[in-house]
Amino acid sequence: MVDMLLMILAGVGVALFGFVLQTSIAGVNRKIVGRIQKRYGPKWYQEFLDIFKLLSKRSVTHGWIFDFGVIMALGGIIGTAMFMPITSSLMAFPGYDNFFIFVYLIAVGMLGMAMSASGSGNPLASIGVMRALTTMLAYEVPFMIVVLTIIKLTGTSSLSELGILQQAGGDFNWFVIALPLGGIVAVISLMGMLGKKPFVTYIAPAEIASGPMVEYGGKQLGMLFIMHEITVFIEVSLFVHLFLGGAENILFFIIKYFAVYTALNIMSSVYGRLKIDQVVLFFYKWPLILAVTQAFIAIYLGWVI
Amino acid sequence: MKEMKLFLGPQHPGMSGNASVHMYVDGDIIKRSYLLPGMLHRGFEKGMERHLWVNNISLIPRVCVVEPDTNEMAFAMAVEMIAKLEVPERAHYIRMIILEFARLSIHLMSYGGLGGPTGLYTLMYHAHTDRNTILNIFEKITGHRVYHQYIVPGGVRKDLPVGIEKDMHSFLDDLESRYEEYRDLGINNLSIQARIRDTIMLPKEVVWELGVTGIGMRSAVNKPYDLRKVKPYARYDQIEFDVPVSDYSDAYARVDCKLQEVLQSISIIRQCLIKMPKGDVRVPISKGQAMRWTVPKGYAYACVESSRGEFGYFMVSDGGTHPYRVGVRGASYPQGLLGVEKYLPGTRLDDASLWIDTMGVCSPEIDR
Amino acid sequence: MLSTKFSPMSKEEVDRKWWEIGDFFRRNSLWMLMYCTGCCAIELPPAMTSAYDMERLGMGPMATPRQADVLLVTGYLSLKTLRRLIYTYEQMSEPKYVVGFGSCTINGGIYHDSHAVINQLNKYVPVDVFVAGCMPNTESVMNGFIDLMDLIKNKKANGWKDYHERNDWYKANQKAALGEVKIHDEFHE
Amino acid sequence: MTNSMSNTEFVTNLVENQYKVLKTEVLDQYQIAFEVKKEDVHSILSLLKTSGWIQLSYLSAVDWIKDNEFEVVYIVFNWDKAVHIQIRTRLDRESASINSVLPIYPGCKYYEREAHEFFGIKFPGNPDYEKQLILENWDDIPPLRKDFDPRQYSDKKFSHMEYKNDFVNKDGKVSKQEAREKRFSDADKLRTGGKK
Amino acid sequence: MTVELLIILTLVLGLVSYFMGRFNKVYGAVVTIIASMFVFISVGYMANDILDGSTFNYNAVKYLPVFATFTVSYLGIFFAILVTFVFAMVSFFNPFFVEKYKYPAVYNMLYIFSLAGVLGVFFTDNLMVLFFFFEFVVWSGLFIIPLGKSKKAAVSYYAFSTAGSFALLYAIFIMRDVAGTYNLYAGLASVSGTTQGTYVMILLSISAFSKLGAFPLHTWLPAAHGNAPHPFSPVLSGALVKLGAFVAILALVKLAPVGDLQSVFGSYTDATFLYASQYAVAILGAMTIVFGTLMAIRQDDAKKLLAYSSVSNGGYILVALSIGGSVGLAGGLYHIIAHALASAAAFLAIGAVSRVTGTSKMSELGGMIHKMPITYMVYLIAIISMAGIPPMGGFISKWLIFQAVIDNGLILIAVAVFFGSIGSFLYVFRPLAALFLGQELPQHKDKAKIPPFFMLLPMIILSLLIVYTGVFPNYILGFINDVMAELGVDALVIGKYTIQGPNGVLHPTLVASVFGVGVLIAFIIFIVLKKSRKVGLMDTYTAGNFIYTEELMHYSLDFYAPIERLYEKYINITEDFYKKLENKVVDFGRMVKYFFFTNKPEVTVFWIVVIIGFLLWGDL
Repeated sequence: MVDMLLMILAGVGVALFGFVLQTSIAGVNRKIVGRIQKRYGPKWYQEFLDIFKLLSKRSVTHGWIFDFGVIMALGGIIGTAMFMPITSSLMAFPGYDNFFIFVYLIAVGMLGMAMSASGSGNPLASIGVMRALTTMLAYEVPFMIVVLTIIKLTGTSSLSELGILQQAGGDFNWFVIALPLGGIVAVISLMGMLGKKPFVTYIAPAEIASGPMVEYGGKQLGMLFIMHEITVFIEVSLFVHLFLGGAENILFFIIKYFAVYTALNIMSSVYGRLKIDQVVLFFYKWPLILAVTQAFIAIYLGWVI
Repeated sequence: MKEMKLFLGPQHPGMSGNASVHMYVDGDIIKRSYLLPGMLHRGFEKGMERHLWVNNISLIPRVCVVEPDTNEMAFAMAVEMIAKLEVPERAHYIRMIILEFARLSIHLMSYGGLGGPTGLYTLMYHAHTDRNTILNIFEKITGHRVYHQYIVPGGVRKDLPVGIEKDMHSFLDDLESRYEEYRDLGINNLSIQARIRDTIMLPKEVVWELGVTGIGMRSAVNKPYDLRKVKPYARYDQIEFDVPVSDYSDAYARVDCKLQEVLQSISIIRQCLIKMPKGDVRVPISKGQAMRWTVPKGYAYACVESSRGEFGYFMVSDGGTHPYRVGVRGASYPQGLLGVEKYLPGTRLDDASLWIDTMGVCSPEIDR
Repeated sequence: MLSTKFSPMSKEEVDRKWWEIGDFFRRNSLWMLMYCTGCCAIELPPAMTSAYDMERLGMGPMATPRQADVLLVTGYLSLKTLRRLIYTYEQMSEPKYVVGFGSCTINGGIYHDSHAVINQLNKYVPVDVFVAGCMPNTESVMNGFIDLMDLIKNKKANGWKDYHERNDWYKANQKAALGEVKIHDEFHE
Repeated sequence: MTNSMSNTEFVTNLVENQYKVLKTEVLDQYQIAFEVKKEDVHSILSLLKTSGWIQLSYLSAVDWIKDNEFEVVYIVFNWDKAVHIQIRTRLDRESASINSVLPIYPGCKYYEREAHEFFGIKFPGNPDYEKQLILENWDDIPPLRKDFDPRQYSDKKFSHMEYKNDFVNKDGKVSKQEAREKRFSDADKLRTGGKK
Repeated sequence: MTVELLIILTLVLGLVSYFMGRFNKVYGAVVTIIASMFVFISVGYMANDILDGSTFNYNAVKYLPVFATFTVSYLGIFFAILVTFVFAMVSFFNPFFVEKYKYPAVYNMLYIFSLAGVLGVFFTDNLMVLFFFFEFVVWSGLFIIPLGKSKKAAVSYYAFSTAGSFALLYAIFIMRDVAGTYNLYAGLASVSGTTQGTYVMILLSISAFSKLGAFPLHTWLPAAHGNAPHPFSPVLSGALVKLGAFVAILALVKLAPVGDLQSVFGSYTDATFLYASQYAVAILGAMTIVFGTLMAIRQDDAKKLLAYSSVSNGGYILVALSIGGSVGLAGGLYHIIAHALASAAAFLAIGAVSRVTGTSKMSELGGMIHKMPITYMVYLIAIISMAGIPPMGGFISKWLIFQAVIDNGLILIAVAVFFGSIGSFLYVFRPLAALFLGQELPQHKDKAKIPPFFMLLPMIILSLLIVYTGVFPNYILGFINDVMAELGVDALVIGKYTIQGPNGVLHPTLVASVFGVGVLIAFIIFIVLKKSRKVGLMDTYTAGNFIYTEELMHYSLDFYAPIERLYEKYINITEDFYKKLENKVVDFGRMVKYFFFTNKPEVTVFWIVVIIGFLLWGDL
């Protein structure tokens, strides 16, 4: 029982670590993107200021589902983050860091947010949710096919074990290199997952006035910001563990994490936003073909670099 | 219920300016839509009747905030037409420089504005950086960043400051050198092309039906229908420049024409700087103190090629100290009101703000 | 911070302390509402972009009133806009601040005798900071924001409280100028 | 531009040969104005449209209150011949009404709506010219008529700024009220150009 | 009590309910509750006894003809307990809906008759008896469905069911031919692995497909489910469709798969291959998933949407059963449970809404949550399970199915499976957003209220069970292991709380409790912060404009318009095919009528005599 409590405390610690890490890195990234846009950019801790400011405001609510959805969203995401291994040996619940738990438990958070947004009674929010779900339909399938390849090749779906397997193969024996087509697909899918342009159709301020977020203010928005930061932490960490060889120690983890997130941010800062059906068509064209090709040559032909 | 109602503006990030598009949407297709204008109505036409001729000089740039100089020019031309004034040669060239800088400024702004609806904020930041340089040049010439009150009936307010040519040249060279970069970042970007290619069409028939002018028309009819060419004012007949045209009237063609006009404007300014003679820059419009200026009886309609098309002032004078009636033809009036009602329906919701943006709908000149 | 050793702090004091902490966050992260009510909005892009880079102060544009902290009334307000402005202001979550731009919001400016434009903004909504000028330079715009931050720091940016306390007065003024604030017509079913 | 004079001549011939024109005014080589009777407006506009003046640039009105008349102005433009043509006609002020030119120029829809809103001229044939467009809940006579005084309206509806400190006159000899009245009378003087 | 007695008693209760219903509609409906509860409890006792190793002979036959033999197998118990439970839960809804039918007494009787038929199918070991009860269920359904909205739906249901029944009949004849007996197990064992076995498998598959609504025999299902009376839709979807799964297990597990690909391709690669028949069924299952998902996304009627989701979930069951193995089969069986519970709960929730509003069209509803919060929660839990999200039962089964798919490296099947899994998220969310959330529409504001207790009770029980299956699946998995042992498949490795898949370990209890901890933390954050101000639903962001009509602010029609547009041209292929087929049949009928049934009776008589003479030629 005490063991269990300690593990859960450790899990909360992981979630908190993820939040702090991602929020700081997001602040730094805002500065980097600012430099691309020929300006200074905000302070590196601006994201913290924003979140705490939002939490300090007096907000409005549109009924109990509006609040309940937010709680469910944040709760689901915190719960998901608690399973996340930080390095290949440091995690709260060893042995249970199954890939599918992340993919599906994250969906609880999404569902909570979608519910809450629709519960606000604003059609723009519902449109935003519709677009978010449609985008999810687009990027998830190619990504899952790539992960299927990895799991089929290694015989495990535990993130930490996958990390250890990659590290055991020597330097840079990462799946992003071993499965180059799959690596490309994973990067593109990750951009979709993180809601980076050109795939961020669901926030689209100019079309639907920031979509699902349209009715949020104050603490609900603050909690959704926290949720967003932890979601990004989960998704980027998934990529690091699955494709970049996990992490031997916490420093490597932070470096890899920072590199992935910054690279994606820089890429996305020179793209515009596609339309939602263009996103779906895009993902079901090249990434899916590449992912299936990769899976075939890796599983049936055994060609792995 | 078959439809839901969505709004684009006035308080909406996708709407440039304070106007509202009411859209009835089924799924994501707009079924009916109306523009609700009037949020920027200030009673300009009434106000001008109540101001002296000289006071109107400070009033008219405020008609359209994004492009004050064309207002000044059209007003000045209308007064000059009624009063039959001959403007000094140098003033014509200075006016052209100012107008072309204004055109550069607004083309940069609206090209950067393409970044808003499509989410390419980097483009917006870059374009606004360059526009800010233009505003600084304006500040050096006129003392104001936005409302210059520089082109006045009878010429321009004062001569160009000494050494401003250097600033202008360095800015123009800089802009020209980064022109290709702008194209690569904006309309050559595949993610932007996916949004503006083969969509948001403005075919020829629609152009004639609505009475759209400017780039919208030129990109559809493939003829150089530019007032600077068709009925040259100032000294545009002595300057060599091309009018970019196209016959495939999608949003891409319009943005492309806009970008090509940037190059033309750069060339016009350079030619003006070379050809500009020395001399006076202003003649008084009538005798006596400025407060007692009068303009003879008459009607005039003066129009200028603004960035969005024909921008005209209809002016009636009864020979007094005030204009008797001034009417403003906003360049985006046709596509803004009738176009939104008739041709925005059928568009996707995603494209609505891009539609407004690439058609060049500017609400202050609709409302006045 | 909370020294409860000898004299426990009263509830008011604790609230005040929390409020001060909140103020620190609020003034360093002012989100403004993208509502271009008039022509002074044209000087906002330079303030936002590279020339002055508002984001250094933690300010940024926001899409909807629920998310925003600062309402920028950029210039003259026609009656039509005022209706929507009041509606938008009431939708914002508290604490909220208003910055009035240009002489038009102070006394009507160049449109003081127009039939469509109101003369004095702070009769209808409480204004915390005015930025004078027609149009105000970008420098003065930025200065106005810094002033607002100082006001928040000194707890003087209390317009939103005033709107609660003197709500009847504001409502009466609105009614006098506008008739009804929320109109029904063919555009608004 | 050798043939541009012939453009205006062409227009003059075109219109004057077929219709009785009250007054022709050649403003410059690119602009010409015809004053015609109300009945001829539509046929002249149809003629011009078939002759290439396909763009309606502007439509508005002028309030000649002394003659108790409105003057409606149509400005059409031909991009190939580059002549702006003003067609002006006078209407009785009390029952100002002229048929819409919607069948000829579809683009006139909102111009007519606006002219009705600001002058009160009726445009039968335009389906919804009577709806309010720019103004909202307007409760006075149409504002662009000459007998409408916007200052009066503004003073009635919108309170003006009350200055706590009187910056005009600090010693208190002249009250605020007097100072304001003096300013107004000065302004009135200016408005009439100094002539009493 | 023996199975025989149970069936007879059920049939008698059906007649009782009919006469009771003639006397008083509500009392007749109450009899259905008593009857189905009685059957469920009896089956439960039976299951308990069997698990304890009782020696009581349930199979004895006293009153029925001799050939009607029964065998209580684990598989039969598994299905029977699930299906009777769904029947029992749904029966609570019957009294509240009797007003809406033209013939309430008939409805009640047929409801119980179909229950009896289902029992017969699951417990008999005689092929002809199986066929008889199979038809019994079909005919009961045939007469119930037109009591709802559409008569055409019943015709289409009958057409496809008849196709399935005839396929079953031919399979029975082949087995009888080979084995020489009508015994189910002997028949299946005798043909397994032979050429006749292939035919039997195909025919049984057709039967299973038609009952399960799998591609390409799926078109009847949405029409029937969507148009059936509100309380019968959950039975159709949660219980009767599972007959198809039962037949599918007979065809896919009891019969050895055919077409050895490993020996053909195995030498070229290290990868392992399944049998060709497994691939074929899995691909059809995958197509079912994709078709069901795409069609469900398009629907406007919430019940039709759920019906298509049943199609899609039937695809999952087929994929799992065709892959087989301990993980696949366990996943399939668990998915049968999870889907039965979830779809019954979801249908009941929609039914509860339709009862007060009179419609189940999403474009006409909105904001029901404000008056029916418990119904909303029931639906929410059901769809979380349907979308396969922890901590609900659907996650366990989908996890197992994913493990099986990945372990066998079925890439294209995986595309469909993942697509269906995310797609289910899309379509189940739609009723949630359009029907329960969004603006509260004025026309339903007064009518909507919390349903009566006896309607809430089954919904709440179902919801709790859905949560239970998601948090503590191991007891049920233990039972499934027994079933699989009977079917001759290796058991799934389960610990006290954990499930061991080929690629990893799942600890559902841990997942659920960690999720709970997360929600608790979020709740604490929420509660310590400043209280929010409550505003109305119409006080929303409208870009500063004013709007007063709720309907104009409610996004419900064409919800997924952008994605629908991508495939709407291609989606109706099967419908078009059947429409063409129907036209051909009608044409043929006209031709027959033209030739044979003319105005002159003597011609008709002549042809009848000729045909009878032709048929009797050999025998005379």
